[in-house]
Amino acid sequence: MNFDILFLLPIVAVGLAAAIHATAYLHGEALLHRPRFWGFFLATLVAMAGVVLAPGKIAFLLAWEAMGLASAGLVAFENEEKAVRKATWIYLLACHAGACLLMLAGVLLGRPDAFLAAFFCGIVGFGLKIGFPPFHVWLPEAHPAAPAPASAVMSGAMIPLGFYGLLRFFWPQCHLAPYATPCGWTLLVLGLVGALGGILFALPQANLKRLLAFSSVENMGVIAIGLGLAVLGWDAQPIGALALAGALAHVLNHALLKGGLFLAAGSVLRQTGTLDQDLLGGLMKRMPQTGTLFTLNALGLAGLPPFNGFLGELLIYSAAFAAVRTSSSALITAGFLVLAFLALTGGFAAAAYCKAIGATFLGEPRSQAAAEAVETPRRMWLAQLLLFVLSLAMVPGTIYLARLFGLGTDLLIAAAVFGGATAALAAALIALRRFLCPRGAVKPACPTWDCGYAEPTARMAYTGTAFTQPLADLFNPILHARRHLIPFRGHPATPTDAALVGETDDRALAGFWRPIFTFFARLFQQVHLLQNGSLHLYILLIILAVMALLIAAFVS
Amino acid sequence: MNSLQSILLTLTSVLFVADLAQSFFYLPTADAREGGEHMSHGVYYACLCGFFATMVFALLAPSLPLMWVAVELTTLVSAPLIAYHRGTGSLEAMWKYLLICSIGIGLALFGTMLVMHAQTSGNATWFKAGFVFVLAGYGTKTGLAPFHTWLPDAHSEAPAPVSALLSGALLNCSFFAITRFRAVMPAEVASFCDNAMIALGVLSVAFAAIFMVRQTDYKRLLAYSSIEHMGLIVMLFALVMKLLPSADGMLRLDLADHSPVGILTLALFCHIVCHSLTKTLLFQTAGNLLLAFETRAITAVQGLGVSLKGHALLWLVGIVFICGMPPSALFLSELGLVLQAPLWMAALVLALLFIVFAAMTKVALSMTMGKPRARPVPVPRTLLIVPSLLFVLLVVSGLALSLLTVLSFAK
Amino acid sequence: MTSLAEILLALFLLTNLILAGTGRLPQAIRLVAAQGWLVGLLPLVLWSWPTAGTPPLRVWLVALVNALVKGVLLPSLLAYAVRKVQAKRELEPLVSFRLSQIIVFALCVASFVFGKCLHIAEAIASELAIPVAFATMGTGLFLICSRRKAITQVLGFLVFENGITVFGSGILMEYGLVVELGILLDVFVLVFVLGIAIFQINRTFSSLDTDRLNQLGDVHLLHPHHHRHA
Amino acid sequence: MNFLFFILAVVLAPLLPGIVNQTKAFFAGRRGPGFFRLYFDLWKLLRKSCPRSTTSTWLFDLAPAISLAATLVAGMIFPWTLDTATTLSGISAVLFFYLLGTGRFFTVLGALDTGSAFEGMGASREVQFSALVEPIVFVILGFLVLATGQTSLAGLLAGYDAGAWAHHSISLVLAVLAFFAVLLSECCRVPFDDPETHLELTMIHEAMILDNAGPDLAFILYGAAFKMMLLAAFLVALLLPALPLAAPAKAALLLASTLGVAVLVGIVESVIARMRFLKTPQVLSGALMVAILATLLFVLF
Repeated sequence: MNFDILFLLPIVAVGLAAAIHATAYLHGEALLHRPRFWGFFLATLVAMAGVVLAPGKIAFLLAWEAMGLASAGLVAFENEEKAVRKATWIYLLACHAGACLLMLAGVLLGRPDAFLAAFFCGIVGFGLKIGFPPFHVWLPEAHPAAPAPASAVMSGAMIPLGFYGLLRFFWPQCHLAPYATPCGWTLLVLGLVGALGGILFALPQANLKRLLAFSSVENMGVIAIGLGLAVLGWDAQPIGALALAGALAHVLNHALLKGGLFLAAGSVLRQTGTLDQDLLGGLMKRMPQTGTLFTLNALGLAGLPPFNGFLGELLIYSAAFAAVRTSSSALITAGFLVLAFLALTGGFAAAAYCKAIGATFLGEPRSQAAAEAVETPRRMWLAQLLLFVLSLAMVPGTIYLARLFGLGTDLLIAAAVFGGATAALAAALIALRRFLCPRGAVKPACPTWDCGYAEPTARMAYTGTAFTQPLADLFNPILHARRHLIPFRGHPATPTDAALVGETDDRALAGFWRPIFTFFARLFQQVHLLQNGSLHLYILLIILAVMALLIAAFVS
Repeated sequence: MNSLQSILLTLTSVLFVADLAQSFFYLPTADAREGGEHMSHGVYYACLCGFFATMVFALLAPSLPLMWVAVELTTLVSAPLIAYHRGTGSLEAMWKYLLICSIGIGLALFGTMLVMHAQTSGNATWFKAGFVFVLAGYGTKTGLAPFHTWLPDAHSEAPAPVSALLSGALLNCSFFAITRFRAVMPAEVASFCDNAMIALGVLSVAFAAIFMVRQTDYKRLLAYSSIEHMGLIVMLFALVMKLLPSADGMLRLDLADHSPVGILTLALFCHIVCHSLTKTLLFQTAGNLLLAFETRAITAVQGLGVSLKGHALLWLVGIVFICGMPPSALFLSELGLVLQAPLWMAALVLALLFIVFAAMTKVALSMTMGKPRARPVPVPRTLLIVPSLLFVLLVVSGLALSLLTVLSFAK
Repeated sequence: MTSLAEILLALFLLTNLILAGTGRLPQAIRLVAAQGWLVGLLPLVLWSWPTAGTPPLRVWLVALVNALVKGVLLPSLLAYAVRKVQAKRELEPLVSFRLSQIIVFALCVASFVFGKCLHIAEAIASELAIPVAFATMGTGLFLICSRRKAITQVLGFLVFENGITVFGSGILMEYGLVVELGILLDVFVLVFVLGIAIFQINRTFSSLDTDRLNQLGDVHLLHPHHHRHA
Repeated sequence: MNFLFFILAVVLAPLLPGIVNQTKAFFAGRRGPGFFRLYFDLWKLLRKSCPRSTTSTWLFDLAPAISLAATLVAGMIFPWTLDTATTLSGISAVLFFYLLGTGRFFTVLGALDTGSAFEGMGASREVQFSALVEPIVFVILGFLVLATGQTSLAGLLAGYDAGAWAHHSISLVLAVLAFFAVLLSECCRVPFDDPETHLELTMIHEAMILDNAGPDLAFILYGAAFKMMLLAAFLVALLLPALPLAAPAKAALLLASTLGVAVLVGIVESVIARMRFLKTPQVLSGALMVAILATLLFVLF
């Protein structure tokens, strides 16, 4: 099977939209910095295209490494900030570690009976790009750090290239008999954990782009679920075809929609100077086009009908149903796991996007910057519109894809038709409402009622953090949110401002990778004693080494 | 004259010219900045030329003992160069350089005797013992761990052009000495010799990686990077020798040869040339940074991208290149090594190279990015001429080689 | 003549032992000078006179130059240095003199055992030559490792070098005149440069203790707040 | 045919809250507002104007209509006749529940659009409950797939023959129990939410619509009633075996039974009190366990 075109599409589409967006996004940048952005941006796109078009293993690895490097240049664009430099480093490490493992996988692939080893190397190597937990560490760091058009390209088009790699190098064998079980389960479990974990961590994030980054982890998880199911169920069609089609449709949906969302986040940042959702709010009024497009894209990505995101998930759900219907206990288990996890993920995703929309665009502005924001230049939201329109085209696109896989399309067509019916009915009801309450009657006249408070202010409103707090509390054993109260000081009659501040760090970074890195750094420092400056020690080392070599010579 | 010899001769000559030119720009500024005593320029240039001459002598030496004489002479001629500035550090570095290298070279002499004796008697044990001493001896000058101890000191204390020449040319010359001995080894000890070289190579990369983590001195960092690359080169060479079918042990460069040996040979040559050029670029840039900031502390240099744009570019790209990232040709050679090496070795080398990458990129990022902490003393633009030329050469050749590789392996 | 060779080699061992036990620099230099003469004489002594006849001019020349360089030139250079920098003795070696002697003695014994094990029968001038060479090289390295004064380290290096030369003579190594002279030239230049370095070290540190020469290293990294940089 | 019964369901839907309230009134010994109260309320509301706050945007205006539309379409695809032949076979149960999800999504956004603290709070709780409810629903769907061997919505609900029904009655009861919890939570009934409460802090669904009035409120109230109808119908269909009846008879039975479900809801509301907010996740996770248990029992026995 050849997946090239499928993965080239997002590169072109998101690349184009991001480029349009960037022309305005960079407007405030110093003139000298812009060529740097464009250089890295184009290099990234070229390298990504190179990954897909690479004619051989070596060319693939070359393009892969180049892609990481070029995009690291994008991440480092605003390197005056420490967080950006840290993110760049983490990203570089992730890219390079991935590339190293891919080289190893390349070595192993050439051997006759090392396919599984190669697969595991590959899954970690590509997983470092895709963002399987716990290899996703770079995503929540690098996405907020990079300029929005870069994040859009990276999240929308680059991350899924990991799946492209997996499909290109491992698909021909991994869905066959002896390998299907381990490979499929690996993908499936990674996908389940990634999907649920990603969205769980997305939920309490205050930084909009960090939220989107974690939700990318979720989306990649969903794709992995689809792939895993496809591998497991390839021999029990139509499970395999359904799941694979679903996964691939989700690749495209995610690319277009997440690209649009990141661009919108960029617009917000450019117009307000912050991404902290607790300082935003009320932007739907001030940036109506951006806000509307963000809402629509989020709807699509939450997988809700009538948008295309639903169709991809529908295919995966159908695969899971089909798996449950089989007689194989492994497939039944897989099916149930997928159903439960995907449903939970869907619910959380809806919650997370509600939060993102609500906290960023709805209500009253919570800061001066948000209050003074105005709509972006036209081309910035036109870029998002472009992606949204393309994503609508994915509705027939998904049906076409399903047909390519030889699947019945009733399911999808019905979903599309009734999705359309929803839209039509909604339009009818809106018309009815307009008829019942003419425009004059709905003129906004008063502040929000708020149960009788005379002067409701934005500070009373629910912030994004407050909105997600119940769910975040429920899952705090996993999230390990840091909360601290800034108590008021002074006399109770004239208190200073008090606040409850909460942050949810990435557990994989804080709880897993950092200790490992620190451990090795400490260990290495013990070895540094060998280079203590003493000539005597140095010469002793030489003598000992020569003796060891001599012994080896005489023993061998 | 075999391929390796001719390439090394060309490389050494190019580097000599580059460093000679850089010296013209570097020394006057350095004298003004460092203050204190320094060697007279006449002696410096005489030593530099002598250094070049002895290296050429070592590469062209007709017999093994004469080569020994030449390699020892390179030590003697280059030692005064290290102590160009008569500071405490440079004196110490020179002292260690002289003593450790001389002891190493003494071992090499002993090894040479053993090998020559073995050649007359044909005794395999003598060959083995001889090769051990030769490997230890010339390995000391090549900078193979654990014989490398002089290297970080000497490279960090010497003036930049000298460090560049030491790292780019001298290490290769002594590596060449090892290859000559390896070529005369009989078949029955060949596998031991190759294994020993692989062991030392891996150990070197490991040592370098370990010492690069949390390194605080950017010139020492580069020195350890040289150790790492010499380790890789020795490994590559050993792998080539393991696979080489012909008994004469001659390396032949053949671009159309896609057999494992052909690929590895290509990787070896590619690695030697690219490492030398990149390292020269980096050492020269490091020298300029030293002049601008008057310290080798990594923490003191920050925000080069704002304060010294040209140097930031050179430094960043140089480090990215030396880490073996595309489009550097080192990526291709390391890829070749990994693809052709035994699995355990490939995995180990990749892990170690990852550590190196992590350490070096951290330094590169913290130095080039952010806001400048200290305002650098401006350095003359002429100091950028040679590194910039090298930069262009590296980028162009890297891109061309990458393209060539992609095209020739696109099947 | 073989017995004479063995006497010479035994003398070599003796100088090694005394060197290990002495702390006075002038005496140590004299001992090294003695070794230089012995090294110079050795090829002549080991020459198989009855079978090969009178040695060619090359052998005489090498012996002469060897003896002159190692027995006269270098020791006087070092002695000059000692006088100039007013260093009299090696105080506080890392390994005490008594222990040093024992170690060197142990090295000798080990070399003999090792040489015996090697079974090098062919092309050997004297049974003793190889063990003595090993012992001398070991002594040289040991001296470098265990002494603090820069000059003692140079002496140690010379002893090490002598050991190698003894080995060469022992296995009747024939390099040719150019190489022999080249090696000698190297040694000479090396000691010359080291001598200059000693002067500079003495002037810079007001001492010849190499303890002052261990400032460059990576151990300070263990204390991240403490940076020493140029 | 199916559409006909859909229309009937549309007409009958406002009856359900009336039945619930009358049942509660009966248990409390009150006279109650009457079965048709909601019809009158809706009629009244449709004639009123829609005031709107200066904070809100188009989302607030459109959310009730979109929400209702999604719920209605979900009703449209529901197999009222419980017959695979007369309904669209390609309709997935996923579409059904995701349409309800779309409706909820817009309700929540509409609530957040007002910028009111109470509505934000209500929205926050709503998404929490619904997120936790989703896996229960889908595990039950999986169970249905296992039990019926079908994957379309109609197939799932039209389903199992009487023999299997008897044999797996225990797991079936468990599944129905779990789904009843879903129904209560989704329709904002006690013990998850109390629509009768007058304290905003304890409201969930009610808190979200504090600012809505006029036709908007009518849409919302009607939507809630219709959603209850749908879920009640689903519950009944879940319970019923494949009956040897004509399609109209089955549909009539189904609709009649939904009224019975409303009575049941009323009884539940009369006998237990609203639960503490922090306790509700436990109940929902309990329901999830029950659903999984049902499946396990089905698979193992």
